[in-house]
Amino acid sequence: MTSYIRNRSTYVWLFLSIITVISWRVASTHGGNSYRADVWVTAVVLLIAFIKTRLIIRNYMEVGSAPSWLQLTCDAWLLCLFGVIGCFYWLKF
Amino acid sequence: MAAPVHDTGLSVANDAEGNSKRHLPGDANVWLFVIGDMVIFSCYFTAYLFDRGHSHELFLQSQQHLSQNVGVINTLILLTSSLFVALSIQAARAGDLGSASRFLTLGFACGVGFVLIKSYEWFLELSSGWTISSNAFFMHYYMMTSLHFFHVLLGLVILTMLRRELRRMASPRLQFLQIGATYWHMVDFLWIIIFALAYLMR
Amino acid sequence: MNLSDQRICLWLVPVFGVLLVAAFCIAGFIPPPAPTLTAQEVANFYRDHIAQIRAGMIAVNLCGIMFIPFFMVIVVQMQRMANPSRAFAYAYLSAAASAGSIFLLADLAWSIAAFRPERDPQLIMLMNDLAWMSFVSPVGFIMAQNFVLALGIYMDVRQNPVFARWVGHFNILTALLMMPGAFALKFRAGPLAWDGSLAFGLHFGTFGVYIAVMFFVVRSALARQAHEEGHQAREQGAEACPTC
Amino acid sequence: MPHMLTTGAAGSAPTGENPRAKRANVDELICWWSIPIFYQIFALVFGYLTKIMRPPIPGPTLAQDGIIAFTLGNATHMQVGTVLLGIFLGFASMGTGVIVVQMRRMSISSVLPYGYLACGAAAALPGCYFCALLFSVAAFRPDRDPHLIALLYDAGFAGFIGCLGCFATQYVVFAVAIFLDRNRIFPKWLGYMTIWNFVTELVAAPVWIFKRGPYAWNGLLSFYLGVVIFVVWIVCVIIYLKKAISNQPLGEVEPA
Repeated sequence: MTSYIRNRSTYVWLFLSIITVISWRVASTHGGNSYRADVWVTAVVLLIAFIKTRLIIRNYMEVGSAPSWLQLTCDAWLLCLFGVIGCFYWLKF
Repeated sequence: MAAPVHDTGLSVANDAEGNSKRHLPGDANVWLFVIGDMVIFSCYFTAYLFDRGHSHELFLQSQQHLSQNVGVINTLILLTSSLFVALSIQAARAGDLGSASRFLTLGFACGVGFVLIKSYEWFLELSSGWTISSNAFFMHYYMMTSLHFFHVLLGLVILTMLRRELRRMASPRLQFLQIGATYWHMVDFLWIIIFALAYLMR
Repeated sequence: MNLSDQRICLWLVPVFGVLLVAAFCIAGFIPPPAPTLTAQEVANFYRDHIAQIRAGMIAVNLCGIMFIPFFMVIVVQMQRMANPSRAFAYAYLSAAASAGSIFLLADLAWSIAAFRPERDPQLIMLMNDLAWMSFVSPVGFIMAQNFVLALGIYMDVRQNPVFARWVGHFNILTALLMMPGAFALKFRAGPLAWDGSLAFGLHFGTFGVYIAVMFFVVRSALARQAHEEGHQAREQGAEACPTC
Repeated sequence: MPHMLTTGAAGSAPTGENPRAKRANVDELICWWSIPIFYQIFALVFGYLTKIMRPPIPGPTLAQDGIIAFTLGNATHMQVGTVLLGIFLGFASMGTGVIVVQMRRMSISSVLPYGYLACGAAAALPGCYFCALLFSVAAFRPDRDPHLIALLYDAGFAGFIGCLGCFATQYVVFAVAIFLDRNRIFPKWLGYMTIWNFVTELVAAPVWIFKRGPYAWNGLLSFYLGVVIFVVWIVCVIIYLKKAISNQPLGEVEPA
């Protein structure tokens, strides 16, 4: 069982966990009164979410080795979703 | 949209031998479902962002009442669960059904942990008076998280079925395992997006 | 196969049919209170007949759905037909169950109106409207039942059909005669209002005749089934005996 | 046990007295045709005549005079629509009938087909007819107390969009049947699409809570998204039901 753990999936998990903690630290409230609109925090958080989602799709869901139509569809969806999220976030100003 | 799905749906049954380099994980049917579900969730996310744009301050104020610490713990738990399920598929592919089943059990346990923590988090929020009709933010928050919660519960049922397949069947169908794993990873990354949108973004 | 279950369900019809008609008469609903009454008149009607209406509606609630077992006998007979599939039988079952639920809605609305006759007359009239409309106008379910039964009869290719072909014609005819009931939603007076000669008289008169005729039709179908199966049992018995 | 079905040609018909017709499944085809026809009438009634489902849908925050205008300004159409629905709603059961026949051909027991049948029968009143009936009751007497008309308006809309249980259960039953079936009566992806439908029913659940926004009864997510997915789903069901009927061997005897 342990032989499977030294594996690409585990390194991906390690990376995902680290950037999860990073996004949490970036967005966390030191002292509790810093809940203001912050474009940079949002940008970092959304970028990390994008990276994480794409890593899961490419590695865990094995889209990286899937036919190209599936790769294109997933990437198109990701770009559309995060594009729309970004647009809605910035356009409201 | 349906045409490629229909043709490729049954032709990838022999990926256990690994003779095709570019294989479709699971089958085309589950991918139609996953992509459709992704699009449906995108609608919820877009609606959330749209309302957020109209009452930004309210959303920022309300976000303070969520616990980021609980959120990050749940994210890590689901990530770990995804890892175990991915490892389980790799073990099953290598023919090591015992390890595959054990990894699946660990993944299942993490899923149960998510359910418990999420329920506890809801309990805390509800008992401090934040309900689904408190304001627009909590409406979106409860709707998104409860729909995701339903997906997690469905995923736990599916993981149970996968484990049964590994334990009971003489030659488990790898394709069936992959279908379940694909669904579970989707549940994982949908939570990651919810975590970013509801807990973290400003 | 023992046919006692079907016979019991069949004989529920005359018993509860008579009780149902009696219950409506007791409640004072034949003829119905006119849709042209004012709210105060409707409230007065309920106040003056309160005991009868309550008793009648309790009886209707208990007796009305007793027709469902009879419809299920027809479903079983439809499954005996040599149709390509059982689609019509399932459709008949579904339509009959829906019709039962809508019938109960009407009964509940009458009973609610009669629960507190001292309530605001507007509210009593609202419940009275809801009851009569849901009683008279959803004719589509019994129509659908009759149509699929007729289609099943026409497509039955057995040598000894379960039902004679005229039963099919009769079902289509009665379905069309009951159709005017649907218009009771639209008209407050005249033959198509809920107390009118077409929407009420023709509709429920046809329904009564239909149930009575179908009672005898189903009874003779059961007799034929008993005869056929007795015949088969004897044949099988004759085949089985020499071997044992 | 993938081969539960027998064909009449195998000599299983009892004593030759009851030969299943050796011709096209005419009854199933008639029932199949009833589905598109019923949904045409449904669209006519709810989309055009009663205007209950015609965008933009009036919402829960509509003012009193708006409610009066919606229910009474459109009274004749509303009543004609409900009359049509009263006549034709029963024929929706024919569609249920043929779907149940096809589900009975699957390599599963009768539990799920009968569940589908019962849910369909239960749904007719609360999920469809009740709404139109309430609006017709409102339209019946223009001189009724406006508060009561508002009550009927709320009950009509919220009941129509918010009556989920029958449909959600029906979708689950249908999806599970497709997933378990090994006779491949319907394609697997149709089962997954049915799960989407189930999810949209869940999304429509909070119409009982929200008066405005995307989850109100006229909301983008609870109504429009659900309608779009339902339309896609029903078109696929109609197409693949036809294929299933065509693929059915003639003279196949349904298990008892």
